[in-house]
Amino acid sequence: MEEFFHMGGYAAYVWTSYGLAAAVILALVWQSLCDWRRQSSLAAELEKAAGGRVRRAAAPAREDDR
Amino acid sequence: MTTSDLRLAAHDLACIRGGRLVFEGLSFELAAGHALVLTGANGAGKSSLLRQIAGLLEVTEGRIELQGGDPELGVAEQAHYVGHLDGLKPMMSVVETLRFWGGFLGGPAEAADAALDAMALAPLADLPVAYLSAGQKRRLSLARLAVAPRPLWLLDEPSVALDAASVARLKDFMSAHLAAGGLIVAATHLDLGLAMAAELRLTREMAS
Amino acid sequence: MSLTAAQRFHAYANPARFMALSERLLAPLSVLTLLTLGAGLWFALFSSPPDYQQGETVRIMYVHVPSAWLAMLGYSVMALASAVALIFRHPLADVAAKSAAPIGAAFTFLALATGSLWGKPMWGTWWEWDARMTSVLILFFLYLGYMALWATIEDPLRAARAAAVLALAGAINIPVIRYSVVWWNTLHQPASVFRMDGPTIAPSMLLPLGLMAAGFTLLFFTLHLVRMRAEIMRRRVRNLRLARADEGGL
Amino acid sequence: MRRAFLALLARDIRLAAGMGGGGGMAVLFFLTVVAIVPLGVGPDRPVLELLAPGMLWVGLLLASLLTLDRMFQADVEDGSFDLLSMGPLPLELVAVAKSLAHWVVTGLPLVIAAPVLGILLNLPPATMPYLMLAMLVGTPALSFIGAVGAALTVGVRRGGLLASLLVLPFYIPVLIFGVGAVEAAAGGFEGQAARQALLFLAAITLAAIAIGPLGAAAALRAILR
Repeated sequence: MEEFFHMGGYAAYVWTSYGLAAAVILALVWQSLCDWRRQSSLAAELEKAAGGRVRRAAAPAREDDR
Repeated sequence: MTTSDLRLAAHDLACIRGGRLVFEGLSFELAAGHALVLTGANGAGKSSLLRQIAGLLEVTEGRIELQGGDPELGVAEQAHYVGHLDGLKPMMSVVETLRFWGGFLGGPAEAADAALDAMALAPLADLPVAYLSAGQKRRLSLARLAVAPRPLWLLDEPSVALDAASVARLKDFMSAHLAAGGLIVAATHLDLGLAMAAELRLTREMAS
Repeated sequence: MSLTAAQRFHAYANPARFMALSERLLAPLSVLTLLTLGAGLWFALFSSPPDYQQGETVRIMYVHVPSAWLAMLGYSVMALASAVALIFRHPLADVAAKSAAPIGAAFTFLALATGSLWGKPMWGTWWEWDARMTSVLILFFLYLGYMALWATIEDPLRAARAAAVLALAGAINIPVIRYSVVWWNTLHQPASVFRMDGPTIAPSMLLPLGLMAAGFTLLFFTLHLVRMRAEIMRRRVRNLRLARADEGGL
Repeated sequence: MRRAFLALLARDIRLAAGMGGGGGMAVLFFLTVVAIVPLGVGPDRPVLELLAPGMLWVGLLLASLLTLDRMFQADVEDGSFDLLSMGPLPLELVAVAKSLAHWVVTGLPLVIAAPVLGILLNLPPATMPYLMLAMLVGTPALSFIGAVGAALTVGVRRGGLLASLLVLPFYIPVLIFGVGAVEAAAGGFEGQAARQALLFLAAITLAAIAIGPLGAAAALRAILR
């Protein structure tokens, strides 16, 4: 086991690589999910406040693509 | 604020802009609870006079003083100014804008909410300024008058871009300020129907 | 079958349909991603031999190469979506292009950083200005510039148009990266790590590398879906707010 | 007064760090400029090592110049500045808040980005702490000296270019001692020479913090009234 973590003397390089990859990927996942949650709760809040009167305007992107 | 004995006085004012004499020999006095409405043709110097009182433009000659005010403070620090430019940042929300100016001008923390109500901005509170129409932006710049109490209001065409309902609200807002002992100097073409208003007519002839 | 191809194309572009479809796809895609990445990691760290020349450092390859692959894939997705957005006015295309950029940028950064960590023990230097590394660095800047452009223009429709043009102009860099090793022999150090380009790879390494590449690719598309959904929501929020401003009087 | 100062500082940082603000852009510019050097002079490692301290500092100066012109101009254009000048803060302190905000959103990120660029330019790792320390000490001077240039060119069209011309000569001492500190460290004179350069750099920064806001406020008064 110790040999495994030792990585043939290159432990610092190998484990930094994997650690960095894990950190970047986790940060990306976390940020994406947070953004999704924030935007969808904002949208729900605004939709509730609008009470369905502005359904037309609530459609995302362009209207002419319908 | 004890505004009962406040008095805005201008003595023998002159204004030169870009080498051109805009006006000279201008004097007036304004007592607490009163408004002064500036009228006159374009270029007669209404905006220049307001900016001079606000300390934003050099007073070429004469002097302006606010008698009975805080002796520690200049006229500008006891005045609110609403000019042609709105001074708004598109990415800040309505309520953030009011909170910032409240904090910067030293107003009480709850004043931002009162300011929202004063110009009926509460439904727009969390919208970024970028989304507002011209009239809504104007209402926001006017709401700034309420974030920190200052006795003297200097308003340059405050009713521009406002609809009838907002103009009525502005009149109430201004009347309430006067009733509380404030002073208003406003340049406007619109009859604001203020009870305690005098008119100061600026003409080109004053320059000759 | 009365729909033309273009109409059908646009029917799938309908955000509501996209939201429904992506919601159903997301759970199985996430599970598949986790399984593939887990298996890939197992083989990469435990169940593969060290390289006879590079020793244990070869294990860096299993994150480095898939990252570099995603850097290119991300840009390709972005450029392709930008082209579709410009030509067909496809409503989802600019959402797809915008959402791909941060993921691509993150993996480009990872490719550069892990490359650096691999280069130090192998070449004795953190960084070498060879053609491949330089062009990947330029790719990184392109991603950042693309995101900066999106952030600067407030109106999403105008921002999409400008960003699409930028993405397409920058797409030239993709073949440059691919063939940089061939084209700029003068700059390139022959003893570089990138001999991976050749077919000289042991089967024992091919399995973990393949699994990791597949896992990273799945991760890319999972994240891409999540970000696209968030972006669509962001636009819905924007529209709702604009509607609110309309209602709030003049 | 402290509340007003903090409110202004927070607002400026938020505006600059947010959408389209100059902060991220300055770092990106810094990265690009420095990354272009090896393409121009060739990837020869000893040459790059020799050029690294100078190039890093020049890149830093250019990047912080780039964002300078918006310091007062943005507020003057939209009328915020009229209101700021009527507030409880004297213009000198407004200038301090704005310079400080400029440093936080451009100077500080540039210092953090510098070691990465050091690697790209083959700067020896041992000199990296000196590089960062020198930049940390030197960058506030750039913002505070720059404030004077930004104030002088307020209301001028294409003021950014003019501000750069006015300010660059005053950046030269920072450049000389900044590069000096890094080179002394790289040359193995960690102790005496590097410390001397750092002390000079600190003196320049202190002087800039003391004089810059006075100059900026005087310029703003003269031009805007």
